[in-house]
Amino acid sequence: MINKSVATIEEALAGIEDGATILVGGFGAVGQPDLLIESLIDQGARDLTVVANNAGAGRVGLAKLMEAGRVRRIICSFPRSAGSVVFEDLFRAGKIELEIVPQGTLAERLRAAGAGIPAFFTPTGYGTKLAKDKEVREIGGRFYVLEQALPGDVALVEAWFADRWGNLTYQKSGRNFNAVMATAAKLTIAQTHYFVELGAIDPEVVVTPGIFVQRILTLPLPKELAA
Amino acid sequence: MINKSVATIEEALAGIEDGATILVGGFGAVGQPDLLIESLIDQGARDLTVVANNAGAGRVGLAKLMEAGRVRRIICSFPRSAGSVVFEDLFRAGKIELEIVPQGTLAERLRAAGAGIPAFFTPTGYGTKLAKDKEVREIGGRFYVLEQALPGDVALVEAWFADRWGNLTYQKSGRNFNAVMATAAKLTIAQTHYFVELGAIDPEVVVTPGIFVQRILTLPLPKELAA
Amino acid sequence: MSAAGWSRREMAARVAAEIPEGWYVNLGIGIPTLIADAIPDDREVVLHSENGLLGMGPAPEKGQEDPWLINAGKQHVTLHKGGAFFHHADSFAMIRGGHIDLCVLGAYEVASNGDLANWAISEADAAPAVGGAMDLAAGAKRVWVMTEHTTRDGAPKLVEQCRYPLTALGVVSRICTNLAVIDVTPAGFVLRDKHQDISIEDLRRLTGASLLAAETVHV
Amino acid sequence: MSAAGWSRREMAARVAAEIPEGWYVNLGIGIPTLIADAIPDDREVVLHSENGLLGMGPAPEKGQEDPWLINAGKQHVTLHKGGAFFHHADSFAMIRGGHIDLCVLGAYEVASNGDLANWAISEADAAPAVGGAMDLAAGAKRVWVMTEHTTRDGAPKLVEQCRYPLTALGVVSRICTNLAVIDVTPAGFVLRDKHQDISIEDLRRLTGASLLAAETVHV
Repeated sequence: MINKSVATIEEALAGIEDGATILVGGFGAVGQPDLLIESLIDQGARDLTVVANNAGAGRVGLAKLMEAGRVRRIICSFPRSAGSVVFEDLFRAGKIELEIVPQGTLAERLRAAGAGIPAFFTPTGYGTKLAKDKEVREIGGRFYVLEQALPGDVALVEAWFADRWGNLTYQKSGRNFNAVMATAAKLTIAQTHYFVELGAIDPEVVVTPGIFVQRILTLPLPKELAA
Repeated sequence: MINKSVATIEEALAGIEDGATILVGGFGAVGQPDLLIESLIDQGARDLTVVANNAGAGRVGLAKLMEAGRVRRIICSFPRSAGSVVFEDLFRAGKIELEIVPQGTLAERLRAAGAGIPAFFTPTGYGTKLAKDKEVREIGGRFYVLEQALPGDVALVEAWFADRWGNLTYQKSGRNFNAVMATAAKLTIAQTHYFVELGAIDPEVVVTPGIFVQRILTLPLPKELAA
Repeated sequence: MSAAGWSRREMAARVAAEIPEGWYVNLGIGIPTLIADAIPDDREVVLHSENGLLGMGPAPEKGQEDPWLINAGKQHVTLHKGGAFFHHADSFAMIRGGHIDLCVLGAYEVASNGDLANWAISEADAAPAVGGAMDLAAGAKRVWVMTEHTTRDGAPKLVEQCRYPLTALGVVSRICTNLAVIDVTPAGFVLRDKHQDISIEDLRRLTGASLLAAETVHV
Repeated sequence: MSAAGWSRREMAARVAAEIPEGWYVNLGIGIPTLIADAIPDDREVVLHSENGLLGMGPAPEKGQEDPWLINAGKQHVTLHKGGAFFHHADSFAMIRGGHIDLCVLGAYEVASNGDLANWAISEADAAPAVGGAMDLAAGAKRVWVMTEHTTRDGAPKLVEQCRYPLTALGVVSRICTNLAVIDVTPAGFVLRDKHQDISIEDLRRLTGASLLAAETVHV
C-alpha cells in the first residue's frame, strides 16, 4: 500500500544534505511551511540555497533558519519587505548571497524545472539590469531574454488536504508558489492541515497530483483557526 | 454587468475571418466542441488552419468542416486514427497541408502561447525527423530542440460548467486540450453543458478563469446523458 | 504653481473613470490600490492579484479577516462571486500572456518614450525588491502610471530618459499625476487634462520632457 | 527454433512482476496495455494516461462506461480512488519533467544503443501519427519496450541501428519480447532471461545485434 504519510518531523526531513537547494512555498505569511523550515535547524543541513518569494520576515520560519546561519544563498523576488531584518543584517555583513529574480520569471523557472523545459524566452526583464549578461533574442519583432529552469533538491510546501497517495489541495491564496514548487524538486515534502482518506479529494479538485509528492506530515490547525 | 453568454450559434461565431487559426479542443471523442466546429460551415470562414490533436473522425465535427473544404492546413499529433477517412482522402489528393507535432510539444506550444513565452527548449523530438531544421542546443549535457509558441485567433472548447464571467470547469478526461487552448487564443468560445449563477462554481475548482474566455454558448446535454 | 493639485483619492477616481466594465485589471502595490474603491459599484471590473486571485474584492470588515486570503501587497482582502484561485505560474501566465487589460503602477520615473523605472532607487542598490513589477510592466496589455508629478524635492518624475534602473522599456501609455493626465505617444508626452489651479507653463516647468498640448485639454 | 515463446499475457505478467509498488507508470497503446491487468491486486501502481489521468483503473463493466472517461488509446476506463484529472499541458509536464517512473512502449525496432523507432513505418510516410510517443520516450525516467522478437517475416526487431524513423535516441533500458528479456546496457544488449524452448544460438540468430549473456540468465 502506498502511504506517503510520515509520523515525525525527523522522518519528514530525513536525508536532506548540506549544500541542497530548498524550494520554500508561501507568499507573505500565507502558505508558508514554517514547521518544516524551522525544523531544518535541528535536522542540521548547512550551506543551503533557498528559493522563496521573500527573504523571510520577523524571526520565524525562513528568517529563523537564516539566523541560524544555514543559508548560504537566497534566490527571491522581494528580499526587502516589512520585517526582513534578519536578511538585511546578514546581507549587509556579507554573510548571504542574493539572486533577485522577477516574480513571474521565478514562477516560470520553477514551472519549467517541473515540466522538463531547460530554458525559455521571456519578455520580462529585457533591457533591465536583471537581464544583464543574459542571452537576448528578437522573435516576431519583440525582444526576449533566455531564462533557465530552476530545479530544487527539496521542496517544502504547505497544503490543506492531503491523502496517502500524496494528492494535495491548498487554501485560497495559499496555493501561490506551493503548487509550482511541488513539481520542481526531487523530494517534495508537504505539511498538511488535514489528512484524509484516499478518495476523499474529488479527482477534479486535486491541485497537486501525488506523483509530485514524496512525504506528508500532518499538522492540524490550531483550534482557533480550525473552525 | 459582465455577461459572456450568447444566445445563438451565429453570435458565438461572429467575426471569425478567412485564414484564421482555429484551436479545437478535445481528445478522441471526449470534450470536442462539435456544434461550434460544424457551425463554422454556415458561418462561412474559409482557408482555415486548424490545431487539434486528431484530424477528425467519421464525418462529424472537424471531419465535416474539412469535408466542406474549409481547412487549408491542420496541425496535429495524430492525423491517422480509426475513422480519419476524410483527412486521408484530402491528404492523398493534396488538398490539405499537414504539420505533425508531438502531443506534448503541441500542448506546451499552446501553453507557451497563452503564457507569453515565445519559444522554449524541449528534449522531445531531438534527433528525429520532426526536429529537422530546428535549432538544437546542448544544456547541461543533454540535447534540446527549440520550439515556438502556437497561438490561435480563435479557440473552440467544450466545458461542463460555465458562469457569466466565463469561468469554466470540464468533465473528467474532457479537460484535455480544452483548458490549454482556452488560454492560447485571442477569442475563446466555449460551448457548455451547464450555465450556472455567478458564484456557483467554487473559486478553488475553477479550471479556466473567465479572463481567458470571451463567449459562452449553452448547449444542454441530451436527456440520456444528463442523468 | 502653488496648488498640490488632486488628492490621491481624486487621482484614483480619475483613473477609475477610464476603466470600462469587463476589464481585467491589476493594481500595483501602493497608491494604485486606491483605484479599487473608486470604481463605481455598478461597473464590474475584475481585479487580479499576482499571488493567485481573480475577482479580488475590498478589504474585509474588521474582525472578518480570512488568514488565507491576502493580496500581493499582503493585505487581507475578500473575493467576489465569480472569483478564482490559481498558482503563481498560472497567475503570471495571465500577466505575461497579455491577458490583463490594464496594470496601474507607481513610478520613480517615466520617460517620454514610455520607459518605466519603479523598482530600484539606484544602480548601486544591491538588494532591490523587484517583486512582480517587471512581469506586470512587460506583460499587461496597457500600463498606466499613477504618481505624484514630482519628487518631494520638486524634481520631475516625467523625464526625457530615466536615471533610475529600468523596469521595462517603452511600456507606459498613460500617466495620472496629482497635476495632470498625460498620454505617452510616439511623439512623446501629450497633455490630456490638468488640474485647474496649475497653468500649462508651470506644468511644463515641473515636467522633465517636452509636453505637447492635445486639443482635448480642458483649460 | 520452433517455439512461439511467451504469449502476450505472459509477456505482460513478466513486465508487471518487475514494477514495484508506488511507481507511476504509463503504458503505451497496444500490447503494453495488457500489463495493467497483470499487476497483482495487492500492489499499488499508479497508471498515467497522457490525456489527463492519474490513477487509471481497469475497463468498466459492459454498460457502465462513462462517456467522459477514456484513456490515451480512446478506450473507456475507470478511475481509482486517489486518482486525479488534469489538462494536457500538465499531463505532459509530468512526462517531460521526468516524473513518470516507467513508460512501456511498443516498437518497430530497438537498437543496441537504446535508440527507439516506434512511430513511423518509413521515411516516406508523409502522415505518420506520432501522438505522445516522442514525449514519453524522451521524458520518462525509464523506457521499457514490449514487442515480438521479430517481425511477421522473421526479421529482427532488435538491431545494431534502426532503419525506421527514430522516436528518441538512447532511451530504452529493457526489452521484453515473446522470446527473451533483454537489458540495454552501455555494452549493448544483455540477455537477462529467455523462454525455455529457445536456445541461445537460435535467439542470437533472431537478434540483429550482438547479444551478451548475463550470469543471471536462466537456462
